[in-house]
Amino acid sequence: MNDKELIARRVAREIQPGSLVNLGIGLPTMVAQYVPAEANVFFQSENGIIGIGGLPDGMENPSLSDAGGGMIGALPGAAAFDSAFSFGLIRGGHLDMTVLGGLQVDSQGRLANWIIPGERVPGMGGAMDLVTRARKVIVAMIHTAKGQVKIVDKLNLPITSGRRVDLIVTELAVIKPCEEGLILKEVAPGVEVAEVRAATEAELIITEPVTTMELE
Amino acid sequence: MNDKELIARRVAREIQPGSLVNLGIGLPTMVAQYVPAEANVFFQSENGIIGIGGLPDGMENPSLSDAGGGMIGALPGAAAFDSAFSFGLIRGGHLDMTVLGGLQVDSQGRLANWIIPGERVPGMGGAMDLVTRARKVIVAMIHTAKGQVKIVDKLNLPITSGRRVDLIVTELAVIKPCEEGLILKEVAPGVEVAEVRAATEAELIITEPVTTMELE
Amino acid sequence: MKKTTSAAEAISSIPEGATMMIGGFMGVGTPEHLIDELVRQNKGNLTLITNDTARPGVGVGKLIEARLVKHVIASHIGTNPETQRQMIAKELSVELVPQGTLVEQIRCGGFGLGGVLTPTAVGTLAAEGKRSLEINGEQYLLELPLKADIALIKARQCDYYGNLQYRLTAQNFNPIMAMAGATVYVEADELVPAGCIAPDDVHTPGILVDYIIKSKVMA
Amino acid sequence: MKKTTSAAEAISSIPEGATMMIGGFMGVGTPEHLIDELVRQNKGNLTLITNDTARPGVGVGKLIEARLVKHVIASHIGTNPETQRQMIAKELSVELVPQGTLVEQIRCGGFGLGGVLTPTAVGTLAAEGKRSLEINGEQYLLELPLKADIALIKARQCDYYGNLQYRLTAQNFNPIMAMAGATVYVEADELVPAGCIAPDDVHTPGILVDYIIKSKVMA
Repeated sequence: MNDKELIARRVAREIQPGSLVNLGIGLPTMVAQYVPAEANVFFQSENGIIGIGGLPDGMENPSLSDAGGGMIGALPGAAAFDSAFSFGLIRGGHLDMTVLGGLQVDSQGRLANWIIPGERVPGMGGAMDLVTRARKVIVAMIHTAKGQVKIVDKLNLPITSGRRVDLIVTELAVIKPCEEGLILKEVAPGVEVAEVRAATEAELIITEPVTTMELE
Repeated sequence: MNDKELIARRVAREIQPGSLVNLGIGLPTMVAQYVPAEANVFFQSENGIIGIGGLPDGMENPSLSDAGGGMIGALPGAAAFDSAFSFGLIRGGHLDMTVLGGLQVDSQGRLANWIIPGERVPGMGGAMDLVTRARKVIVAMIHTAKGQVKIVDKLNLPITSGRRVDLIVTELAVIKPCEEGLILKEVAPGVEVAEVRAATEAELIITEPVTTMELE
Repeated sequence: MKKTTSAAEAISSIPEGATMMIGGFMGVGTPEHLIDELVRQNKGNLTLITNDTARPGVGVGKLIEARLVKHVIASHIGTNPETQRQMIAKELSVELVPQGTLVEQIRCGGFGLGGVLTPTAVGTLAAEGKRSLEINGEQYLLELPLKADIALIKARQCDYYGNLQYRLTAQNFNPIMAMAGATVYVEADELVPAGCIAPDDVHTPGILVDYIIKSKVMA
Repeated sequence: MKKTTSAAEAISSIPEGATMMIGGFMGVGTPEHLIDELVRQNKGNLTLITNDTARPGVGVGKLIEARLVKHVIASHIGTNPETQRQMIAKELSVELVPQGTLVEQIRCGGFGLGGVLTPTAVGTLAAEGKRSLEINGEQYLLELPLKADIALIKARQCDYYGNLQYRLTAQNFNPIMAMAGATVYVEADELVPAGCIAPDDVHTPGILVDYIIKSKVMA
């Protein structure tokens, strides 16, 4: 199991049956494949659909895509809508969960994931709306970037939202930001707490025994 | 031809081919029957439809009504929508004309038509949005109310909107409010200017020869 | 899959004194069966947000007649003399709001917006107590969000997931209210399998619907 | 009835330097034929309001490549390296707006609203220069309306009156932009007689459409 699969599998366990979930482009998209069909989870894509499903070979439709512009399929009972309604769902608190990638998260649980000033300016797309108003925000990311810490004491990249995210899932650990700081809840199988701390700049608080991630 | 028919016929002549028009409940609704079908006028009802048409006997549908709750028919090419969109059309300047009844109009061309404090409080319904933002507002009303003047110097009823209406059509006259006041443009067949003035409290300005209403 | 329920059971879960949005325009597009149940179960002290109070014996007019409503926010009450009577007798308080403003306020509540600026009602009685802002030399009223504990919605079709389609002018306030009610009850004329309403024809996604009740209309 | 026209004729009526809204999300739901004509006729100096700048060779990405755009208002430009390059070289100015805010600003423009309050982007770089208001203890940004001289829209079906239906996720910004453009050009895959799109299935009423152009897709 590679790092991304591990993260995706762990995030999948956070998803409640019957809930409405938005998965960001890249790693977060992988989460869907580890959510059992019988959980009846509804996947939304902010470009305008609820009910993303598998795409049978050769059945691509140029008018059916995800937020990255990739071709997708849809389930019976899917609903399509415009961007105003789509962000009404997100901003209005109707979206149960969003899973997004991150560039940095700080000790207050604030996320930066939309710009590296002077270097890369992709834009926020839907991320600011998602982080500000999804009911639950999970950051799914590789713990460090080429040796650089990403879970930092203070952000040096511009924030995506002032809102504290609800959970950080990496290939090393599950971390829960809260009022007091970042609580280390779980480590990946075979990973020591010291290893996680070494890869993390922000202080990690331990309040209860740290458990090992369950992945199935 | 009774007074209401005369008013409706004269208002109908103001309607441009292909335009989008909202007719208020009561007298204004009568206007539609004097607009020729070949003018391709689209009638909107603010409860959510463009394309009101004749209703064949026995074809009533309880889900198809006008803003007064009366059963209506629809033409091929009609479009139905929700109230947010309907008022987006009105407020957004997409509605070419509205025809409304009036309780009073003053010398500045401001309309009062939604409340008689302490006596009758029906509410404004869609009238404030319509008067504020339809491209052209026509007030279609009987010139006086049981001997009481309705075209007054100063309103003693609460205004519907601060916006000056574009035209007043009564069974006696066609009056155009403008910066300088109320301009008397036309009189009904057989009606003298003096008669109109006697039935009007506000000053009526005459800038060009007053003509006789054309009704066919 | 959503669970359908009876009107009686659905309404029994609603507390007295709830703030309730009810779809419909002069009774068209109103969930009559649910309203009959509110009357039968005598759920009182309601705050009602709705376009109009219809007529006696029709739509939300029945709630007014049964004296179940203590406060109503609406754009028009002129077609129901009983509303006027209770208002004058101070048995019922009435807040009149322009129709286009009312629907935007409900939309703000459901769409997570803090308010909206409208040119409608500037300088009128309906502007009283409201904050006014100037934008590019024009005056606007700041209108605040409306939310509700309960939204009662009427739809033509409802599939197994709760996806809804409305019919013609029976749509009116229903789709916007489905966004703004914390708990959403839909009364539908016809229940159909998932897939019967194509994705492009869904007016309200089922994810917003909490309870499904079959209307008395045969389909 | 509306008059259909050719893409060449339609685009020839657009002045250089126009402010233009173009529908689409990563090229999906974008009127490609009209864009090709803008490039062929070399209509420059455009201000472009659109969700994203797609990819080189796709959708509005072609306008960027052809250097026809001087200013773009969008939520995302990360998938088009040419946009980034021109921005860094200061050949193109870019205004980045959160997607949910962008669509509400366009909606305000088309729906006659003076602005809208959103919690999104409070305290971020994207709040710079924007007015902030506190409502019931929460901070919101006041976002102002966006309008355009021209809206270029892509639809699946268009009837003789210009009534439109969009397809699946090709809907995105199109219906809102159809409200906010002073002149609206629609490129449709299929032209159908009036009555073929039932009233409840019309996404954009034809009254908003000025010009109809048949897309290159066979239908």
